[in-house]
Amino acid sequence: MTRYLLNRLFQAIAVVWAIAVTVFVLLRLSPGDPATIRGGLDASPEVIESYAREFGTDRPIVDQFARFVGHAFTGDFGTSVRYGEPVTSVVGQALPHTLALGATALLLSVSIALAVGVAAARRPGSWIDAGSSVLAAAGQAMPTFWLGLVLIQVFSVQLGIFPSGGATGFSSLVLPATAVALAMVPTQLRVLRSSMRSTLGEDYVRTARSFGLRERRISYVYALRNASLPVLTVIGVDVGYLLGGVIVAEAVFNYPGIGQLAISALGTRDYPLIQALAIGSAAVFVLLNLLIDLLYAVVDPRVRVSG
Amino acid sequence: MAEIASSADGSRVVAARTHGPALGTLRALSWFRSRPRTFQLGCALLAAILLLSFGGPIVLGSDPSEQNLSDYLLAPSPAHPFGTDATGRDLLSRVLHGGRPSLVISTFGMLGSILLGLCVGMLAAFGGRMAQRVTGFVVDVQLALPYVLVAIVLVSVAGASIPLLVLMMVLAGWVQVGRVVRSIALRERSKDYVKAAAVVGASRARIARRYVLPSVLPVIVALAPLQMAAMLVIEATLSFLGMGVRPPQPSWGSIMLEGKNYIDSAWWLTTFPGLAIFLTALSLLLIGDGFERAEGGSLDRVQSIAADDQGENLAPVIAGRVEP
Amino acid sequence: MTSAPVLSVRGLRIEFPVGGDRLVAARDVSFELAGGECLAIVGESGSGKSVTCLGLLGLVPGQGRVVAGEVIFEGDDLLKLPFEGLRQVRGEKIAMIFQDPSSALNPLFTIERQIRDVLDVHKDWPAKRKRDRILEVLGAVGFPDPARRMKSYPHELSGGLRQRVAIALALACAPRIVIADEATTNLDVSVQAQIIELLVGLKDDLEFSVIFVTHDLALAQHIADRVMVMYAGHPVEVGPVAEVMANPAHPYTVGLLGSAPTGESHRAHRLAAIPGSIPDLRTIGAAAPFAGRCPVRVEGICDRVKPAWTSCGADHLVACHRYERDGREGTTWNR
Amino acid sequence: MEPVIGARDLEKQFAVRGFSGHVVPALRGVSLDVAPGEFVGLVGESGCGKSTLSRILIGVESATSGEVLHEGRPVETREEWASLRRDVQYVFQDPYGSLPPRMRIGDVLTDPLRIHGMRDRHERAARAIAMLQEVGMPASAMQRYPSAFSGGQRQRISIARALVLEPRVIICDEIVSGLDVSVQAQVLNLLLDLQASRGLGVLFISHDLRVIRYLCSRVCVMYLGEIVEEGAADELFADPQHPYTQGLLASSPDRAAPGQLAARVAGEPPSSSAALPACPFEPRCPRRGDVCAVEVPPEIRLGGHRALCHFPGAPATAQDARSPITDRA
Repeated sequence: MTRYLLNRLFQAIAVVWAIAVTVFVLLRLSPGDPATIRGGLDASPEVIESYAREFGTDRPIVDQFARFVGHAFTGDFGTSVRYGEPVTSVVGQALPHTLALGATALLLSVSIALAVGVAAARRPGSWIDAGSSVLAAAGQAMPTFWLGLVLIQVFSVQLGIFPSGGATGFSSLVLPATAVALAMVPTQLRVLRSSMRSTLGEDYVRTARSFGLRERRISYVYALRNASLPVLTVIGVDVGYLLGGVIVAEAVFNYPGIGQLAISALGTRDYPLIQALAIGSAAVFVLLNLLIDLLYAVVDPRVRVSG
Repeated sequence: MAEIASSADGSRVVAARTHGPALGTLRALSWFRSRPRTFQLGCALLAAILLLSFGGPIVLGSDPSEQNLSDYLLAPSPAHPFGTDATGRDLLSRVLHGGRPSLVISTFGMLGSILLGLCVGMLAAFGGRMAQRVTGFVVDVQLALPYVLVAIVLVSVAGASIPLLVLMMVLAGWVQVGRVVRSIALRERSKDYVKAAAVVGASRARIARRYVLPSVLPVIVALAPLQMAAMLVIEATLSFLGMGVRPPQPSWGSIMLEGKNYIDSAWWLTTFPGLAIFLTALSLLLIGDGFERAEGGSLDRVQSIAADDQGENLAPVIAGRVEP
Repeated sequence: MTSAPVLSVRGLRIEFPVGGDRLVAARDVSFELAGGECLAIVGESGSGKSVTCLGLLGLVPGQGRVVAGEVIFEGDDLLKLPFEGLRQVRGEKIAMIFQDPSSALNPLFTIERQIRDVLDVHKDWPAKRKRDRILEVLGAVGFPDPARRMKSYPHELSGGLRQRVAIALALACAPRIVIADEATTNLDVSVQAQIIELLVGLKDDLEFSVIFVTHDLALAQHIADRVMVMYAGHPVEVGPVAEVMANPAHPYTVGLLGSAPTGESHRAHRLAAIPGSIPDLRTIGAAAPFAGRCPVRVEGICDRVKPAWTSCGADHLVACHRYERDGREGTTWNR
Repeated sequence: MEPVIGARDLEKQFAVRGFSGHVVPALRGVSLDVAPGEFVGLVGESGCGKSTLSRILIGVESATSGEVLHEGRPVETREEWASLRRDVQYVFQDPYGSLPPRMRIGDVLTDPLRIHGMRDRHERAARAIAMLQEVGMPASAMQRYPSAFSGGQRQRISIARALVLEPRVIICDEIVSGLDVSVQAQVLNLLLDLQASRGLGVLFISHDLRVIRYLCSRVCVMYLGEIVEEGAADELFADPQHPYTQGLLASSPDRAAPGQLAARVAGEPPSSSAALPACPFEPRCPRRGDVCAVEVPPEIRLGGHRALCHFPGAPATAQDARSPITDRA
């Protein structure tokens, strides 16, 4: 297990590294550079050159990358072109909002998937089973942003219960988190329902039943623990979709998080900011997946044994 | 195969494929009628949407970009069944036109992602150790990047265009296909029939193509509509974020982007294109589910296949298991 | 072995819906089980032997249902008991041991916890007493060093030890009947011999009755007092095991004995295989179940009429038209 | 007759994952020959290495050391393996996993011929159909998929696939253990018929002594990667020398008198990573002496029959053979 985790850690670092290189190179290949944009249309060559010197874009690309990596290790991702502040502090201001949104959405989606998925798997063919299929299909067919717009229309414009945007405490979190969560529910729900169904057909469930254990206990203790393993995998894989969903929701609800930053950074060729965001999201993915590996070991004793 | 066997001395072999094309159509028809009601509904819905998107504008004859400022933000009425937008354009005709880029991009995106995913998945399952490592790594890298962020980077590099959007669809979708394919192929590979083929002298490529691929294809068939539904949603999302097809060409997502500004006064601007996306994606999901049910599974199964993959990663450390 | 029956099953019928059809997995199964007795149910795959056992406790999987019959245990018909009542019988009065010890135990829980869960359901004992009971049953089945190793997980044990744990689980509440469903099939012969020895010993010490399901007639004679042979969902012959082995009356039993290798070379004795394979259970209908493969079937009768039980010796019954007509001579087709 | 396939001192070690660098021996110096027309039985319990051995013989796995012989010559190059596989084929245990689920039987049977260069497709089909009929299947099976057949029928088809290249020896790995007794007898008799009609040799791997006894003229008994006893079937079954063979025979339901199945072999094979004593059977042996743990047992010969044991010969009385062991468990 230790060896496995070390292996995974190496892999994780390699993934983040590869993403850093890719994004860095891609950005340098793109037309238009930050110095020109910062300088504006009628800036003199000298001004642009001085900006270029300031941003470091006048150096050879390998050199730029080396400097970037060197600084990144000390936690310095450069200065945002647009905001003129260190990227870390720009991101630092937006990050808590995004984390709150992402975590709430994840929690919400897992709760819904668990509640509905287990109930559906226990009673195949029942109304709750049919209802869970409708929920899954609707969640997959409905784009997050439209769901967000509908939520705004109903709960904000018509009913006025929740604010339509901004970050003003918990009430402003409800609608965007719901939109993101409902987009993630279908996969989790389907995977849980399917693994729960096959687990309920396992021999040891039959054994438990033959010894008179209560159905509720069999479902929620014996089977659910086994059935939750594939769902963990799905959550790990879907981190990217979660982040994607968060970015979209932020745009719909004018929520001041990472997503808003990313979209505005696009317009201004804010290299340092885009780089930091790409690397940051990769790091989140990698960390969450390591965490899930550890969770696996907690849930399944067969994984726990050291190799 | 039929004619080979019957022309050899096996006179008792039934020639199974002697029917003509007419009989084939009849068979397809009876197959269709034996599908679940939901599948038939999905097909009908999709056919209607395709017809309206590609044929509707011709019949209607109206120009989606024709502005008429006096018709500013009209609510749905017999003259404008879907209402009008802020520049007085007829929303119905815009929604009908807006289907084209969405459908084209998601179709090609689906095809591309399936093709790429199929290749990578088979390579991951049947390639050498190196190929497996590399593909695993590439998959991880792709998964670590949210597709929206990838789109942001790519649009900033190359500017939005239909080929680029298709490329982004492929990037957003191939991993899912690849993981499913790899998962099935690995499971099949561990079965004895693969060893049996090796024992009669079949090469690894031959085993992958002739023996294992037929087991992968049915799942691909069920996955394709699912994949296309996802593409449709992603395309709309990107358009909505302003990274989609350029105006004046409308697309469902970009119509909704404009509509967002009038959300508290003109509900129809976001509702109708939203419904269009929803119904199209839904029809695709119903079709995928119908295919999968023909194989005795369900969409649950298709989506769960790759989730068992974690078992592959952890297999070597599971207690007492010995690596040959 | 002469006491009143602890269990008496009459006319059990179990059906599974398949498409629009109904597949009859067990038809008209009747038997009695005396106290301390071991009854073997022998048959090949699809004979309905396992599903019959599951049916006794209302455990028929999936869409399957017990549609007729009664299962009398301690004065109650288990099939008519409310679910809670049936649940109380499961594990406490009638316990099961399943075929595959590696999948029959929950992989995520320790041995101790799995036995404790069974005790928790049925016994209102203090924790100390439960712990003692766990150690006691593990000791009884020859589980080494139970105090320490009861904390292990199933995957840490060998196949034989897992099956010992499964037996300990069955014994936890001191049941009156233990149903062993192919309990030794997946074990190596040397371990199988150990488990059989263990079961026989425990049965005699603790005085429970056993229903031993197997496909191996030769194995059945080592543990059982009586045997019921099943084919395609139907019981076809029932009697004392030695008597059935020595004087099989049903052509299927004859064929089963004839096709099992007996420890002789083919040069000395060629096996008489039964032609064909098990029929589709949906197609049997009113016919004698073995008619399709039977070398001595009575044309015109076997494929139309279900045979009734005929006595063919002391406590020995057979359901066969040929036997009814020609006696034992008529059914010994390959000797 | 000269053996078609043989093994000389095959060793196979599996590396255990982890820091320890443990290796676990699966085969420890196994030698074996199979001649055309000869039925050799390889019997042993799960984990004894019999399947590993068979897979090495056909080249699906490779040995750590030792050689596989084809007509007396070591097999090394790709071409030599290919030529071995024309002479030796393999039938797998699981009748459900060993046929490709989405290929017609006709394709399954003709594909090997195509791989081995038979160009004419009519010829291929004719050969496949002839093979099907030889194993007792109708030619109409060519058009159908494996799911249309029962376990016994699939095993016949697997045998037909193995025979379609006209090998002289086939290796049968537990091919009847998943089948019902009545069907098992059909398959066993089919093998005997093929021996008679084509002079086919078979290496028959099984855990069931009764089946081995029925089918084979020569028997190898395997325990933890070693052949501990080998000899002509009649001799070996009449007068087993190794206590493991004796234990297996006593545990086999038919041999003992009814009601007295003797669990003569205690415990179970050790888990793979444990260090083994000089004689690997020592911990479970009812006759073990002090020497067994420290000294590798000698090979004793009795006519055409050999065994690896310090204390060969007839078992001690049933009493002292049984009592100490059953309690150990």
